[in-house]
Amino acid sequence: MNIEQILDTFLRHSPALIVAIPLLGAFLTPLISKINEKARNAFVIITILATNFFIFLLASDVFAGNIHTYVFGARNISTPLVRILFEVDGLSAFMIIIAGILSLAAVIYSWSFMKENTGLDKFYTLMLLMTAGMLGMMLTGDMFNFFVFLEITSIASCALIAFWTNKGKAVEAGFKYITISAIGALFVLFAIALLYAQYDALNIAVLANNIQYTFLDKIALVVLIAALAMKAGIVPMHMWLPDAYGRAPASVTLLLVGATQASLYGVFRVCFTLYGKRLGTTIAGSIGEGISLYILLGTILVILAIVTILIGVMMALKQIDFKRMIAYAAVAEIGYMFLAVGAGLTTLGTAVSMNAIKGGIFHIINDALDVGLLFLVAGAIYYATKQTSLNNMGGLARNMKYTTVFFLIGLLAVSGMPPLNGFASKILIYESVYQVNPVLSIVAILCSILLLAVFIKVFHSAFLGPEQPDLKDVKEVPKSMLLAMGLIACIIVFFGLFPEMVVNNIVQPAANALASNMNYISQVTGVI
Amino acid sequence: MIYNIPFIAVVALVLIGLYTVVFKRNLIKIVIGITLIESGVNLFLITLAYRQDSTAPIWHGITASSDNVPFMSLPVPHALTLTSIVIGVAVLALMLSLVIHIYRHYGTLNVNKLGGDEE
Amino acid sequence: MISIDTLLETFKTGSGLWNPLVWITGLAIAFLIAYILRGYGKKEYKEKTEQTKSFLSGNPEYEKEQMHIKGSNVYWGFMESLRWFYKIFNKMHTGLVTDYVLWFVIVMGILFLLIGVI
Amino acid sequence: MNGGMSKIVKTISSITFPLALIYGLYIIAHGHLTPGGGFQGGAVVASGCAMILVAYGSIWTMGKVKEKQLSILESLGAIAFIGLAFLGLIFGFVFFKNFLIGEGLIFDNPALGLSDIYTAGFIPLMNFAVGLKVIAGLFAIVLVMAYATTKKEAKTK
Repeated sequence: MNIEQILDTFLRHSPALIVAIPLLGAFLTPLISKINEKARNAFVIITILATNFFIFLLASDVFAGNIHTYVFGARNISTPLVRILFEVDGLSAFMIIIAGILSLAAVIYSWSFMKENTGLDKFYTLMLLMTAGMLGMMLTGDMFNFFVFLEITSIASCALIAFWTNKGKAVEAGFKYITISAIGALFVLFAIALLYAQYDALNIAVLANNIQYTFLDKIALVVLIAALAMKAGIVPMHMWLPDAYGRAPASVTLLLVGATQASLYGVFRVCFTLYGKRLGTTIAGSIGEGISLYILLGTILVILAIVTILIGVMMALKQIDFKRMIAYAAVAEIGYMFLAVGAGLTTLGTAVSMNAIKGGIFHIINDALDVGLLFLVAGAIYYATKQTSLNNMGGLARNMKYTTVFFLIGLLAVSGMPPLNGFASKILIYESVYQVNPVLSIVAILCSILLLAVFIKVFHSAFLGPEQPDLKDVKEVPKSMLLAMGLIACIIVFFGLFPEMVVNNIVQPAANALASNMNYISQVTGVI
Repeated sequence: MIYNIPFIAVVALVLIGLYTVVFKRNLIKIVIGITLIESGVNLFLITLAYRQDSTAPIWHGITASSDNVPFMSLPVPHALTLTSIVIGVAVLALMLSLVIHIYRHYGTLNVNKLGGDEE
Repeated sequence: MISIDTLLETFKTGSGLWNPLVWITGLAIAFLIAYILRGYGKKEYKEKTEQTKSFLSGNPEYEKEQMHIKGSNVYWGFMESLRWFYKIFNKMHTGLVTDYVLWFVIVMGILFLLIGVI
Repeated sequence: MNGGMSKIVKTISSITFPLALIYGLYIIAHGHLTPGGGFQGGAVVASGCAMILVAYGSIWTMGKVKEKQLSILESLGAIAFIGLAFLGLIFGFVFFKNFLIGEGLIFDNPALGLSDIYTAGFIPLMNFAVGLKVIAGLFAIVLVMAYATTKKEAKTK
């Protein structure tokens, strides 16, 4: 076998391997940690690197225009479809790239950040499990499998949030998170059961092909959107998010950002693919006579998004705890994605819609990187000073030069300042949403300015100013943490400087996959 | 009519569970509420599997040619329910261990006395 | 691999365009001009006299460490003028897990009214 | 409570524990033929272990079984499960492929009904892997929980 054949074999099996390698690594970690700590850390990093290799192999092929399917336990898709099936289109490939980058940075960061803790073999096991769950949610083409991966992600992340069990608040945040996610996931299962009862199928493509938009389908749609939006942190169901983000170790928070976006992916998948064939249905009700479903759904998403952006930013402005503040800003950022995709949904089929969806999807990766970088900086400050409240900080820029630079990059990127990546996606959102409704765009820009104000507050009170007496001997954080932050910062600057290349090569296929769902359906069912 | 009773039970279980989670202030009761919702959803899945006069989906090696082929209920929802139960056990164990930790830190199980993380 | 032309392409947003490299060049030129203008400034001020001391409306100057404006004091006026807003939203953010679930049920109900009934 | 319950309870649970063990292992072994399988059988065995735990007290049990050993057993079970799936990739060219069917190695017949236990390819093996994981996992959870609560009592006294 020459190298091309090997790569081809790898490519064919990569959807399964992307989930299987972290899973295998997760269960090998407790055994390997018997050797010594360094071997375990290196093993975990190698596992994630191998996963990333397969992710990029798969993504590069999917972005070239192919849709990959992988049937477990059989060579080909057979009818009737009873097997578990992974289906990877542009959007899934885009999302797994995000998850891959985030998990790599999180694992590198944990090397020094978690060094002083005990029970780290369990920490890394859970981290790899969470990565596997996230990747599974993004890759799967089966509704029930989606639920299983959703639960794997929530259980692993809950245990990680409460990892610092000596802190009461952390345990409490973990309890809140598991309550919320258990209820959300159970309602998702309920909706899946409703769909299964009618169409005798669990595969997303088969369901999407058969869906009729009956009354039960409406209930399923409501439950799916509400539960997944709660997991994505949409206002007014966002309150678990500052608790969980604020109390978790920083590297876990980075992964939680990915988990939140996996739920966001779920919302988009449900709206655009699962109900994609019925988006043109006109509603035959007494009040909304003649409105098409896509306008109704898009309007709902836009309303949720505007509320999310406004409240997220306003609450962020008031926070004093560093990580809680970033968490509220992350809530607002999720709102931007909802806004763009919702606006794209209301004008489905036009050029404006395509630009809006492109902006929304581009913003997903930008938000993950920007907010993730800020969380890592917050973790670095906690590592160096053991403080979380902004009131106890000041003048940190004197001793933590690299961290300050990374924070500045994250600050400018997340608040949409040129020339970083946040600006590139936000200008796409502003301009396309303006054509849908100018008011939406104005609110979005205003809140973006407020977001800048939020982080200027942090920058001023934590990094600038005179040196505080009890922070005199603060040192720069260890190299592995700087490496993780630098990795993300480099990607941010690269995306900021060459946005057109990123949009053309990565975002455009994902937007196409979202806007035209028929390829996704016909790949499995053979119907065109 | 008799075949609709499970569905009524499903709705009742889910609603009782939601009521428990929303209005009860004891952490253990919240956990119980979540398990109630879970049993409701599991009952729903199991009910979907049942067809009138069907037997359990165990293959006895009887081929379709013989006369009295037993009419089986659907096996797929059973598998789904089983998976859901396994996940439920994990969630339950995790929640209870968190409750133990919370009780250690605060000495109370009352939600009102925890909360207040917001300033 | 990626050719240099694809990297330098201008980002088209459908109704406008955006090129970070041109923008950075412009920014660099602006900095250069500012630097040149700065050179024309006065140089003959006297150090360690009244001229370089900060003036705080006649109040005495504290030590540098106490002069730092803490996190909760930044944007004080903004918070004060929007007190009514924060009053409402502080009431909303109770921090109780039961309320979180209640919000979920409420949103599900509203969505059901919007999607299911209409 | 910490020293366990009365002698009667201890004796009876010692007698019934092997029964629970055998019944659970029976359910695991017949998982591919009858209702049941790795999880159900494992839960039965783990409940038997929990009975011993209740009867003898958590401190005594903690002296006999270490939580670390259980967690190693648990990861071994999980590794066996995923390893079998990977073997499917290597020998059957698809992940989770039932590669033992028709190979003449072990469990090589397709399902023949209730009569024959020597069937169903690698599904019995997977049942054993899951069973091992569930026994170790559930017992570890119950053990740690019981132990955690005893420490609390000792501290308050």
